[in-house]
Amino acid sequence: MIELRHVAKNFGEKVVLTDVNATIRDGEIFAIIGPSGSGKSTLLRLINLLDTPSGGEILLDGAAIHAERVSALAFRRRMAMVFQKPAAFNESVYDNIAIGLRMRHVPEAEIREKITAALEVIGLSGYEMRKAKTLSGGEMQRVAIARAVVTDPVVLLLDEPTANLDPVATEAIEDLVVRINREMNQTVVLSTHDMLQGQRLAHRIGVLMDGVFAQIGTPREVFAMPKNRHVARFVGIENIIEGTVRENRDGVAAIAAGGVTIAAVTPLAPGTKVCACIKPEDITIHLADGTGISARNVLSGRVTGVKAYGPLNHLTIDCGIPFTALITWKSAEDLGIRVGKAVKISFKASAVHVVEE
Amino acid sequence: MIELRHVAKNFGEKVVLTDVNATIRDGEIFAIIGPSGSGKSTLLRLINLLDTPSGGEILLDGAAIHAERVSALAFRRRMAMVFQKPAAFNESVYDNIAIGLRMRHVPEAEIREKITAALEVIGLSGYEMRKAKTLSGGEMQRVAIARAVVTDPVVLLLDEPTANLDPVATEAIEDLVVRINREMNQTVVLSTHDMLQGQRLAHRIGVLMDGVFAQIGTPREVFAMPKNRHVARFVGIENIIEGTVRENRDGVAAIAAGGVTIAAVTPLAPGTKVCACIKPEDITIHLADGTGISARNVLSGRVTGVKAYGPLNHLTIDCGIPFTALITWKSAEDLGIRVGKAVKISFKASAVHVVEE
Amino acid sequence: GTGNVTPTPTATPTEAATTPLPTTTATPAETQTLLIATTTSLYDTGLLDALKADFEKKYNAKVDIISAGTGKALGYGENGDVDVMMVHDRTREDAFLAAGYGLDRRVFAYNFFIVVGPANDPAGIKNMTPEKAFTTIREKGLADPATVKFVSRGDDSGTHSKEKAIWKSAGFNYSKDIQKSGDWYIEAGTGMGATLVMADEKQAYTLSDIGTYLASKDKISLVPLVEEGDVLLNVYSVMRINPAKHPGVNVTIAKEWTNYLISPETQKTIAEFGVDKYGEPLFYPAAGNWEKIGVNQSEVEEPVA
Amino acid sequence: MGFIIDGILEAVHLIVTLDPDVMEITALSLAVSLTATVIATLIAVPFGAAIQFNDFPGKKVLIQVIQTLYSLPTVIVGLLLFLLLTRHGPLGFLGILFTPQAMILAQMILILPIMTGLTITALSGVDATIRDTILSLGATRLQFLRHVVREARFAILGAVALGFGRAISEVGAAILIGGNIYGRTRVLTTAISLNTSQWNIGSSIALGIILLGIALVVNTVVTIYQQR
Amino acid sequence: MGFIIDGILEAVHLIVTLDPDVMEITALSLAVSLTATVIATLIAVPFGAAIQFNDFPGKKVLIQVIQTLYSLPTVIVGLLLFLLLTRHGPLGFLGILFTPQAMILAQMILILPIMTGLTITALSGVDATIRDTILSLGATRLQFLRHVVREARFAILGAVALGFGRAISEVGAAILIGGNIYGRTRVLTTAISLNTSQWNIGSSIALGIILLGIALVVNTVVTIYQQR
Ligand SMILES: Nc1ncnc2c1ncn2[C@@H]1O[C@H](COP(=O)(O)OP(=O)(O)OP(=O)(O)O)[C@@H](O)[C@H]1O
Ligand SMILES: Nc1ncnc2c1ncn2[C@@H]1O[C@H](COP(=O)(O)OP(=O)(O)OP(=O)(O)O)[C@@H](O)[C@H]1O
Ligand SMILES: [Mg+2]
Ligand SMILES: [Mg+2]
Repeated sequence: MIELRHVAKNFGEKVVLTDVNATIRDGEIFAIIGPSGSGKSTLLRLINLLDTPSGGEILLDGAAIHAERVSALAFRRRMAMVFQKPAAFNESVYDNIAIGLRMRHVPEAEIREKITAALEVIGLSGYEMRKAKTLSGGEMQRVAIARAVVTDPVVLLLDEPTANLDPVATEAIEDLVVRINREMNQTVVLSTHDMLQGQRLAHRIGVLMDGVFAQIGTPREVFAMPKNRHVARFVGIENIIEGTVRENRDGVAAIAAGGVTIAAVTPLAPGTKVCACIKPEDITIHLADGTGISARNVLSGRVTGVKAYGPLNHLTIDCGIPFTALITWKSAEDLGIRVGKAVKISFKASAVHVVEE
Repeated sequence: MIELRHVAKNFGEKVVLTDVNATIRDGEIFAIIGPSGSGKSTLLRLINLLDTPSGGEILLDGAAIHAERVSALAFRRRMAMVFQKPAAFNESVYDNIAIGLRMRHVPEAEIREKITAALEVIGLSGYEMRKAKTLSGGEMQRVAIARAVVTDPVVLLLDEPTANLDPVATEAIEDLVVRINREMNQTVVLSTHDMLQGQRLAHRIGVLMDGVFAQIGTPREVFAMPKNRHVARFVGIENIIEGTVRENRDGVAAIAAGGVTIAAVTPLAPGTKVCACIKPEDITIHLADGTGISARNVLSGRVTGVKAYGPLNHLTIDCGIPFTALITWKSAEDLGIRVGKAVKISFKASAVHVVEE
Repeated sequence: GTGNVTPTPTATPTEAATTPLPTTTATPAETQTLLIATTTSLYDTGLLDALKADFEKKYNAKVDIISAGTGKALGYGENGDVDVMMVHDRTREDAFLAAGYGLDRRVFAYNFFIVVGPANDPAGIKNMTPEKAFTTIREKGLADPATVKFVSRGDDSGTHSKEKAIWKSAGFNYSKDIQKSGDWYIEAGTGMGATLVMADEKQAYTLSDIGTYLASKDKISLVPLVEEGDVLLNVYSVMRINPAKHPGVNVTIAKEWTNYLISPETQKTIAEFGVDKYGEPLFYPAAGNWEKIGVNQSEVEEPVA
Repeated sequence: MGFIIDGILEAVHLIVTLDPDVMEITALSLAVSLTATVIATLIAVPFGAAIQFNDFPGKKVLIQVIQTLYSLPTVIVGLLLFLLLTRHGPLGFLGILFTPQAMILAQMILILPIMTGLTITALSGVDATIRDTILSLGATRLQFLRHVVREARFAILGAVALGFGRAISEVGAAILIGGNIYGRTRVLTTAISLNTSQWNIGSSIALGIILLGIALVVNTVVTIYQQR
Repeated sequence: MGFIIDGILEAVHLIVTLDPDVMEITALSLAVSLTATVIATLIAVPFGAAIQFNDFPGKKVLIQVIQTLYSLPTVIVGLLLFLLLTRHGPLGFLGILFTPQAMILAQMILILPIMTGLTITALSGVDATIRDTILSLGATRLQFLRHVVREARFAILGAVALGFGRAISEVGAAILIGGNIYGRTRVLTTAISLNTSQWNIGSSIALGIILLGIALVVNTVVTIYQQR
């Protein structure tokens, strides 16, 4: 168990972390997400004892790892870290992966076995004798992961482990992480800027912003129920509408926002200034003459933009206030969506996540 | 215009590029995608004259840049490159961005102006005096982009420019790339492993595989009509079904594949061995008792897996052969999808993209 | 070479560390080592190497020779780091003895310094007395420093002491009239060989001991111009280090070396040394010449007890 | 140990009284060795860069030879140069034997291999991606050199410090080529050597302290410059 | 120039005839300087690493002082060590004056600052991420040192080559501390110095060539070892 207690860190004038608190449970995959420069790498480095907090403490199984007169080595040997910019030793791939094991005096036969297996998993079998310095970005990232994983750490720290990988290689690494987490019960702390990766892998996600965890929760909680508009914005909720609760009947509130009124499930009392967050994929598009829509909220608007978004189409619709919606290409085709088209949008009151401003 | 003619590159024994051919048009955004280690960085480095091809030639506006007795400098000064692992000079951020301009003897006042503007765009205003070596991964990547962009190159080469960036920062960089491409008519060649980025940004995409461009085309072409099963697999088409054309009536073929028969639009004659590619988002899910489905292909099956996939749900369905489908969370909820549920899947004959084996 | 005892650091580290400077307490059967500090000009003639082999055989000893400038050699002696000193600077030897560092000085050989210069002898000093020659060089040098120059050892060596003595004897105040008196007087501050080379390069005059001059004669174009004169006498003596000041110095063998040098056979060897190579002897034996040298007979002929 | 204290006292005395002889030889030492170091730097850095950044047959052998020349004894440098500069030598017409100019030449030759070798080492420590970045930004040859040297500045300045140290502390060539002529080519090391041969240990140590003092000043100036 | 040809011919002759005197002083040179270099390396590398990888007040000053000691004249080293080792000096009881052991000590002291300083420079060239990676992989102090030195091996071996070069080519300390005693403490440089003072230029150059020859051999062996 890793406990972060009021962890603070500044580099001279530059304050990076102010008050980071979290408990990362044994066997958990914990993802840290947050904007570039928010301190994800810094936090991982602090856990790995590569830097010292300016304040607070970090406990590994109850022991404060940065306490004086404590050997960093014993703690470090229980962890392994993959750096955001993995460094290659000026040696062969084999020797690069072997380093941690050799430090632990693992017999060479066992090392060979482990490395062969690891190279297999990361898809680089046959690369043993290549000079690591000449590897491609993605290849080196995978070697770094292998280098960390072969030491069988209790805690695995991964700093943007798949930043340089294509989807196929990413999947292989994610499978590896999930497998070692399941089979060996390793705790994994990873930072990522890939929201989908956080969603796919993590048991819990911490959103690092402005020096603190703005929110910690399951992927579902973080992505569907962000704690504030910053988190909402960051996790990709594009419809964030400022307004005021006008009335509230049995937990269903009417929120007035820039000319439109939105029905939402929330206990907040009338008069409260709020933000209504609606995920684009929760918005249904109907042709303007469509009838019999069951959703509480139905607004009329006009399509102002259509963009490809992987398997989906990303629409912007002006309904007095702008909305964005995601629909499948097929639906878009069926509905004959194009810029200028008049449409109705609908979403359920329960799809509106309301946060106090 | 950049012409790649039979470009080959090997490092000693290791053959990376064998026969790369492409014409990148002026003012085009050309994305190179391909598996890790396929040679994307190598190709960009060749264009930037940082390495010499083992064979073939590269022409910039008709002139062979690697020809002997040709000054690399003149060509290089018309390009700028952002490296996959951006290197920071041991200087301030300001000086890092200024280097290319100073090499061109741009007056210091103009440099200051440009840098201020560039820092604004990449969201790092006020970072001028920071030591570049202490920047976070994403910050450095943005500084590297600024460093390249301020020199107003005719050709901008970007090697995985947003690999270390969160979605918000990525959007800012993408906007920047699109803008300079539109406004200054800069040619942009970028490598990316982010399929969505390729789709969002590129006018055309080249899929680099096994030393050649396996396919070059618009995003639509590449993602909807991959040239072969490898490309199909790489661009994320998960349903790739091997089979044989049984009959073909007016361009609609019946393909026999592992017990099921799939109707597909293709001119291929009976007896041809083919792969049928169906994008997961083109598959519609119906409850087993649904009726009146208009699609040509309707198969019965059972849900074997449900995974979160950003705004969508990713289903695996066993219909004798396995299929994967993407549906919105809402639909999944509406349909009460869960593992074990019996469903029908349907897809149009036109949604099946058939490639010869 | 001797070649019989050649300790290398790897071969005999312990021996060297434990018995670095064999002492008088050593058993007679054991090979003793005598450490001599000598002035460079004496060493460079090769005389000592010639004597050493014979002595080593006769006395079952090993002789180690350190050659250094007179000042440095005396320094080693003062510190008691050697057993025997062999120098040629009577004034400083006297001071050394007076201070109690040395004992039993014996003169074993002598020869003469010479004034050498360019063959065309621009100052015209050939066959003058040393004092006259020096005075002339100074005069002409002051008048025309481009053609007449004098290179001085300038290093407080025995030779330099002798040069100063000649200036003094010619009536000059060395530090006032000579040093820094003009471009004609060049204070080299180096060894004899280098000084001769410099004088040759600059076509200048200089004072040299005969041995070094003969050794470098074929490499330079300078010729001897003044060879006669009492003041040019160059007396080589040997003394041992006072064990009272420095307990531990090798007394027995130091005495044996001294006595060996003044023994008639060795004196004969000295008289003949260099004849085969240079056609003339490099040294005159001190034996029988004590009057000429101007010392007591005992200092030349009486063996050390 | 008395000598050391004597030496320190004498050094202090020589310095505070601005002893003219000592001032003169100190100034000459500084002038000769600084000049030699500057010239050697101007040659060694481009030369080292040319070796490091070009591939040519015999490159490894050349580096090997340069490293071997680290062992070049100063006396040998002095001798060879003497043979060139002597009246009858090929460069005798220059007439610079026993002048400070010749000493500069000697020290420069002496430290060239070291400075070239250390430049190669320094530049080889610059990351390949930094080199590529400089090229990619459109550097001319000279700009490339400037920026790559700038990145390796700590190590290059180390090389310069070492070259200077070797130049100002060497004595073999200085004495052979300069002649240790009082008032003309006597520098600190030759004076130390002379004093030592005269067994003026105190003076030797005093001059040694002064030598280290000016080395400290030079190093400090260089370091301050480097950190600007 | 005749001297140079003479020197080369004499060197060849001395080598092919295996002249016992020359063999002996060559062997001693090699033994003394190699030993001094090995000991200095064993001290300088950990010491340099300790300075480079620890932050403490006065660190910059210490590095400055080490760089200043690059200028330490060999004669001064010789003198100071003489004062220690002379019969009545603090270490006189060791009785190692005028022995190869003392020469080893002198050369080691002489090259320690250079090797420490260059080690610091070499290690400062190792990327911070490599250092972090080594630590992160669970290195003990010693393992950290080993790996970081391994990464900087090119520069560290350059430092060793330089230390060896300085040791084997120095003469001031060797002559003061060793005494240039024939058959006992005569090494190549003191022999060269003696020959030069006797103006046996051919022999000096011959010995210089032999010295460079063994330096080449040593460097080649080290390089081959490095590339394994
Ligand atoms: N100097 C070199 N020597 C040997 N092999 C090399 C060298 N440089 C690159 N390679 C190999 O060439 C292949 C292509 O490398 P490149 O960096 O171009 O790949 P990439 O497509 O950019 O991959 P990634 O997506 O992982 O960055 C890789 O397998 C790499 O290991
Ligand atoms: N040594 C340092 N000195 C000064 N500032 C630093 C230092 N190290 C990091 N920073 C700053 O601290 C902040 C956090 O850096 P960190 O690398 O932890 O960010 P991150 O969340 O990992 O960002 P990214 O997603 O871009 O990798 C950044 O603004 C960075 O510039
Ligand atoms: Mg980071
Ligand atoms: Mg790449």
